Amino acid sequence: MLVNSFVSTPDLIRFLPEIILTIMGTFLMVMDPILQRRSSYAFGHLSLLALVGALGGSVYAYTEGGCSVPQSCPAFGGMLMVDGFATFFRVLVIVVGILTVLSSYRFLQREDAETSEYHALLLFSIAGQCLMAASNDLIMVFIGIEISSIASYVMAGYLRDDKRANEAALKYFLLGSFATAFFLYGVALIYGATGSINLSTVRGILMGPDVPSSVFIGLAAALMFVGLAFKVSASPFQIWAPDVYQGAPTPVAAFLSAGPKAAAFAVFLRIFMTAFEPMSASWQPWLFGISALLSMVIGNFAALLQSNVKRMLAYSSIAHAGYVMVALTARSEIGTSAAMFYLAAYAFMNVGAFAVVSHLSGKGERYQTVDDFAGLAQKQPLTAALLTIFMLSLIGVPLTGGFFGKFYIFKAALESHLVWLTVLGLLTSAVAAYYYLRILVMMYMHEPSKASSEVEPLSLGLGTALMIPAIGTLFLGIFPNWVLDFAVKSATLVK
Amino acid sequence: MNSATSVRMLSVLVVPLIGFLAALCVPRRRPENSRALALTMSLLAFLDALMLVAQFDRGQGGEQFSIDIPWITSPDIHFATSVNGVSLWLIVLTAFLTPLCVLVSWRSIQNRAKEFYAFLLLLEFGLIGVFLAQDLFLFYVFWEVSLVPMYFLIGIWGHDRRIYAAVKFFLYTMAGSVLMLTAIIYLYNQAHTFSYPKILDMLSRGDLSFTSGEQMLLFLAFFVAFAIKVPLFPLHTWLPDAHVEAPTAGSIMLASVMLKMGTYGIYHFCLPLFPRAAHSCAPWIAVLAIIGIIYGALVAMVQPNMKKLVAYSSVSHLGFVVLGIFSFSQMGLDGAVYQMLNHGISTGALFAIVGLLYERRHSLAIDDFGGVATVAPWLSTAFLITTLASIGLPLLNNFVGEFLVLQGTAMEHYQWTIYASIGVILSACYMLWMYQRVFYGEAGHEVRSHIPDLNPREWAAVIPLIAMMVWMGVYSQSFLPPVSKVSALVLEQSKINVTTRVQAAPPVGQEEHDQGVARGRGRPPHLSVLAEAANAR
Amino acid sequence: MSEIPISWFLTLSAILFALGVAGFLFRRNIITVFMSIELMLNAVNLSFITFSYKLQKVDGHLLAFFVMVVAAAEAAVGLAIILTVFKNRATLNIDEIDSMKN
Amino acid sequence: MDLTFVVISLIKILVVFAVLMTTLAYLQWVERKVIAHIQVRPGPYRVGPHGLLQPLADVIKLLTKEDLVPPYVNKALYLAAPFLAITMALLSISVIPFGPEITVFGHQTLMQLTDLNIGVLFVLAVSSLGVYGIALAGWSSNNKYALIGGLRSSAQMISYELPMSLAIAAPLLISNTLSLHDLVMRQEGSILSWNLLHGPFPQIFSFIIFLIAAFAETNRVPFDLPEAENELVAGFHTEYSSMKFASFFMAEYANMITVSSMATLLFLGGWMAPWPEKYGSSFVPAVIFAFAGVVALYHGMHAARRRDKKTLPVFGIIFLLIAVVFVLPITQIWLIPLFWFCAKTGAILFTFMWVRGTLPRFRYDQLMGFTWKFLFPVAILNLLVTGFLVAWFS
Amino acid sequence: MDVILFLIFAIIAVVCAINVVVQTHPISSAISLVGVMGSLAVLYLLLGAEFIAAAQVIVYAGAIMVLFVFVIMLLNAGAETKKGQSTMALFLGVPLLAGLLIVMSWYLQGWFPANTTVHFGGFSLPALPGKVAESGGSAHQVGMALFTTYLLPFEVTSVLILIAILGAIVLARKEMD
Repeated sequence: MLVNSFVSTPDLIRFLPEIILTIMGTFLMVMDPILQRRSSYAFGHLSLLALVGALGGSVYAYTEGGCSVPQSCPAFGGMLMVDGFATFFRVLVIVVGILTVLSSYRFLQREDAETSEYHALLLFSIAGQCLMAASNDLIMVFIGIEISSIASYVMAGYLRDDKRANEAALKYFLLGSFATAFFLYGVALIYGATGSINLSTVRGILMGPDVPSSVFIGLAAALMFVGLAFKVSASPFQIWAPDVYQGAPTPVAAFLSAGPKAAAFAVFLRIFMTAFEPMSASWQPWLFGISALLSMVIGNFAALLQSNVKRMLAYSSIAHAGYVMVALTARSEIGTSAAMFYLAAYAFMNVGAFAVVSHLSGKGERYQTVDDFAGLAQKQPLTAALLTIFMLSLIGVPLTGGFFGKFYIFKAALESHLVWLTVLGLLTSAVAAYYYLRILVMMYMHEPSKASSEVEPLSLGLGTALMIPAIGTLFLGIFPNWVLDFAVKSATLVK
Repeated sequence: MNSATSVRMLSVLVVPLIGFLAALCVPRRRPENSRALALTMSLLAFLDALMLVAQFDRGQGGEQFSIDIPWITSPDIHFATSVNGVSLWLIVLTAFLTPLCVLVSWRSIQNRAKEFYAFLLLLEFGLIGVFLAQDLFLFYVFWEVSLVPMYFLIGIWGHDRRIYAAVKFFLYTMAGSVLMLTAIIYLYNQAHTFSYPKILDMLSRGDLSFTSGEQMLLFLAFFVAFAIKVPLFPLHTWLPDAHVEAPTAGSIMLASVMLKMGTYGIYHFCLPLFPRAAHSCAPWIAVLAIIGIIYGALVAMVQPNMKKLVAYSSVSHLGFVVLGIFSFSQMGLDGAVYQMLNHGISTGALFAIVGLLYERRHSLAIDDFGGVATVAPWLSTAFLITTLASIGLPLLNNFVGEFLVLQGTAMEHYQWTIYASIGVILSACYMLWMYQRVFYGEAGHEVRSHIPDLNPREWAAVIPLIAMMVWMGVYSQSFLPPVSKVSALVLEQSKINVTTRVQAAPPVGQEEHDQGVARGRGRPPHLSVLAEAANAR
Repeated sequence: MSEIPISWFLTLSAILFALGVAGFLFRRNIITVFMSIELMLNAVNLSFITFSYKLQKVDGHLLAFFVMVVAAAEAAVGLAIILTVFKNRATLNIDEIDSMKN
Repeated sequence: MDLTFVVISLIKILVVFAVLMTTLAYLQWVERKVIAHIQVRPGPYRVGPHGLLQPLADVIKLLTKEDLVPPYVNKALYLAAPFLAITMALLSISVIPFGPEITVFGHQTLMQLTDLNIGVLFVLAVSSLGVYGIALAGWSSNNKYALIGGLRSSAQMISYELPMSLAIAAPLLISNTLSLHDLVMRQEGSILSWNLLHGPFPQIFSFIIFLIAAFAETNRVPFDLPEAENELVAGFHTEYSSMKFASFFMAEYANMITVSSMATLLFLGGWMAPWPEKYGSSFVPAVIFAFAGVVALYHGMHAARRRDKKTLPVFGIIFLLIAVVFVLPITQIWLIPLFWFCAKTGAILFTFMWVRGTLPRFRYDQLMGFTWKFLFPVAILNLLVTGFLVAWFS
Repeated sequence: MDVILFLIFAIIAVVCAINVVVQTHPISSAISLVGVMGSLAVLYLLLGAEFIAAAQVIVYAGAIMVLFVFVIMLLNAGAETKKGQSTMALFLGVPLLAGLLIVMSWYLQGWFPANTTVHFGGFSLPALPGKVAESGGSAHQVGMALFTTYLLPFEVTSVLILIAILGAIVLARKEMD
């Protein structure tokens, strides 16, 4: 073998989850003709296996890679930073992936679209997101974003004969690429200003004696902000989200609203809390604060008007991006850990909610309106109860992860004296209660609709895909300690 | 208190929770099992509550049975609970009413009984939690937890406009509580603890202080949340809807206990935490309370719907409570607390009996009744006693509370009392008028054929309530001493700024007022006298 | 006079980027919109190369190289998406692709 | 900037251009002749001796024909397409070295218009731009045959570019340079040091892949689907006539020359002789031309060849004169490398014609399947093995 | 000389870029974009980036844009019919963009004063071991960086391309089985 001083065994260990996912993704592609004949579920089983393996891999990378001590875990010459922060987000996106696979079994069977490519793309996309979580270099960030995005574009349009799916893929693709261009221009300016694209180095330069013009850095940061805000669907760059989430196949929409978003926020935190932190005091609160406010207001108020549940969840997802933005506005380690915690809670509740929509919507995803939920509680009390948990969590009722996350975010915001943002944010979240309640109203207080009468019994996969987030949501709400401690501990980013 | 008793105290909280979880597991096909389970568990909880009373040291008003278990470390959140003289009675009230609610709903709830009783028990859990919590975060958690089952109780088992009412109820409360949450977080960021006793301690030692602007905003944030729940005059619009549309059990719990969460919050949190702001807002709040009293009574008078009438009477009665609290006098505070309990019992009974009527006639419109007394004399009697209690007839419970409130207020602001008294008179008008229209006169065909008298199960539900009305009206001393200890403490805690208020107070009342404060510290000698006087009447 | 200020290159890059943005915003044909994105990426690459010159480091070239590779990958997927859209709707006008507004 | 440099460059450009244009014209003649002889017929024979002036006649014919512009075409692109095609085809010649560095009138200069140190990439870049000419021609004609021809052609060219690039990459790994001049210099020695046979892994497979891909890139039989007359009415240039048609024609031949030269440079040691000079390689051209001259004279004298009585002796004398030039030391230095270069390129060009004369055409799906399912994997495998062995032995 | 070269190709680039935006027919836009790319390649050469210049032509002009042209031909899409229907956007957007551009250029002039200049051949890096000094952007320099410092991105990019291939196949395959 070639011995290269730029790759060492620890490097490879720290890169383990991505390696596992990529290998399995490729394997799935190659095995397509063989497995197709045996069992239609084989792809799903294999990708579950890979995801569980990657989960183990990330934990292993954290514990055995010598990464539990902060600031001692760079890999590939500082390209990656496999610290607790990275591990947190890696685990998060992988769990989202597991849930997506579980909720895809029935969906793919129903739509008669079981192929290895779906799973391969999912695995690749998650690998990209893991990479984003661990990147400490803008080029890796960029490539991670692209891996995740390109796979997601295709997944959004996976049902090729579905008009809405095409449209979703197209819009996602066009606006995603547009955003990437902005991000890249920001990277270029950072490179020009500091001569480096390594976040730690950039930070060092910004703190050092030869500080470049702050307008320049601010401009670069603003451009990167635009790019990333697109990816997390924060206002005013949220326009794509409703169409994409509505049009994409529901399990994919669930995935898109949780995985890439979490990873993009990881990047957000890394860039703005590591690299720009020394210079961001003057502009960051404005940049993020206004975006947070707009996201919360637009997301929540627009969601009020929706009759399509997926579209409503899309707007709500914009609003939730706004809440996380509030945490970012706080510019503190508490804020960072709050954002991390919130994203974990959000991933659970949102994926769970989408999974129920997928369950209800039936072949061809016919039933997607709020009215279709009518009487679900009478036909399937368990499904309804689980959706209730997710909805309550999305509203932010105590004893759910959503509440504690929100609480923690606004606590961080108040600590940074963002009183107006907190008050407005919490008021919009009270507004949000209305549209989430509509679904509960429909489920519990109306007679069964055609959709809920026709709904098939919960399959094992989907049932698991609902139980895990439900338990996770409650767990995060009642015993947030463990996750929170980890988040707080790893929120000390590379400094 | 030793820790064993403290932990046992928790059983009053845990039993309903276990009941809730157990109810979820009962098969849907056998609603009778759910009912039996709910009854058993709620009775168990009531027994626990009684044990609590037995073990409560009444000579000591402060917090007892304290439990403090760390829950979340990083924002320092504890599972901290304890009981004081006021929350004790509110817990007992809750535990007392829940089995009655089960009884009242026995027949009327046939549809999805399993969920109904589960939610009822969850509601009990949340309500008891609210009164137990000593950690602000925990308090908020229970505050919101109690919201959800009530939302479902109204929304699923309510009347025609139930969905509108349920959503309105939820959103109103939610809007208020987010403000409270902001204030709680702000408080934490200043004090670095959620523990209510610790915060009070820091405030008294001066380790923690707020600028007057801060204090005012925080006070308002808390107060608005509580005022919505009470509900105080302009924020009351959700209440008639919710009460009218809720099923009987929901109405009972809502009127009797949930509204008390608001007044309890004001009493227990707003005053001690932000005395200065409370004092400076007091006149405005009193005005709102008085408007509420009179407005509620006037609107009640013209209601064609029994439940709506009772609902508006609640607005009116709760006005007294708020007025009492903001009188800042020992008697006023005592009366307010006592009035909370009274209102819980008597309005609960009103709703229960109205519910029984509805069960029979399937209508709430006063016009659909008439002459009920001839066909159902016992029912009528029970309703009469309740009506009289609600009006504030001496020897029945409301009289004591109203008297104390008016007396306490009069010691501070004579005018307030005058206006408030109008409410008392009006309440007699609308209640008696309603009674007359419903129970007297010619019994129509519908009434004759559809309204039987009380059956044993209903007796079991009504008798305890009436017994309580009489007991509380005749011998308030069994309840008041711990309350007045706590009130004295609250007065003490909100005293710091009394001196500032004194300067603004009219010179005439100053001496009396000072005396009142002085007495408030110890066991007020005049109080038993008053109470006895009340009993004697 | 045989030396060019570095800012000229950067300004050119900014102009091209802005034109790309303008194309993205004002054009209605999906393919043209996509081409505007490519124009933006080209502008970015010019910046990378210029900064590389200014810093006398080769990193910028690498960045530009990766951008190109990514652009190629994006083009493959993007055009495939455009094909599926066209197959289902027979239009390339972005305004006519709005089945989901409600 | 050095004035002499400019002058020399201009001269070189002129020379190369003139020679190239002539070659293009005569390549056509050669092809017709070769095909004809394969098919056992004489080929062009009327215009000039042995039809030698046929290209001239063709040029005159094309120039004087009416230049049709059909009414429905997209005019700008229709006009630009042939121009693009020919430009791109000629552009890549500029970096092809025909020989080593020589000294002319005291000025050192390369036998090459310019030596880029990314010469190989330049050729690839320019040839990849050649697609536009064909694609645009097909599209702008507004004719379904042309469109399909253009589409097929673009698809084919894009597809075959991949195995071609991979096949190019393998010898580059061995030579470790991208400059075409250096590339040849590293193959100095004998036939055994050519990339075809040299190195840890002789590039025979690369060479074959390259040749196959080259056939496709230049749209030659058996890959001439885009202009299949019996299917597509000549494909992308259906609507073109006169000089515009000629431009496409010339572009095709120029591309043939380019790929042949590339094959020579990459695999066959460029202008290097197959064996070292000390074993007399520098006399090979003289011997060949002398032999040819003698044969021509002999036949010219022969009575049976009455028709060639006037031409063959002339050719014999010319050949002999060339043989003399090849032994003159002054000219030998730069003519010998040129000879070897032309000989190798010519051999490959002959292969092109030979194949055209013998092989049938592919079906379109076979053609695409062939590259993606066979050529491309083989090329990758070849590159991997080469890379591995190069790394192993270095 | 350099300045003239720069100006020529910069103007070509800008004119072509404007053409990309204003042409109604996608194929005209595509050809104009090829023009931009070509002139940028020349500018890269001016900046000493030989390898990137070649890659620009091969990858962008030779592969990506051919793909575009190919798709335009395949769909045989006509010119845009409704053009700039949102006049509001035009009236607001164009001045806004122009304004931003002017501000940005003004800042750029400020940040990079006229004494930081470019001249042909001015980009040189220390010679690599065993090599004569060459332009900094030669294939050699880029290659060395690519396989040492940038090894990880390089390898990961291969995954990206794999995804792109897979994605294109998923979307463009004849039928789902």
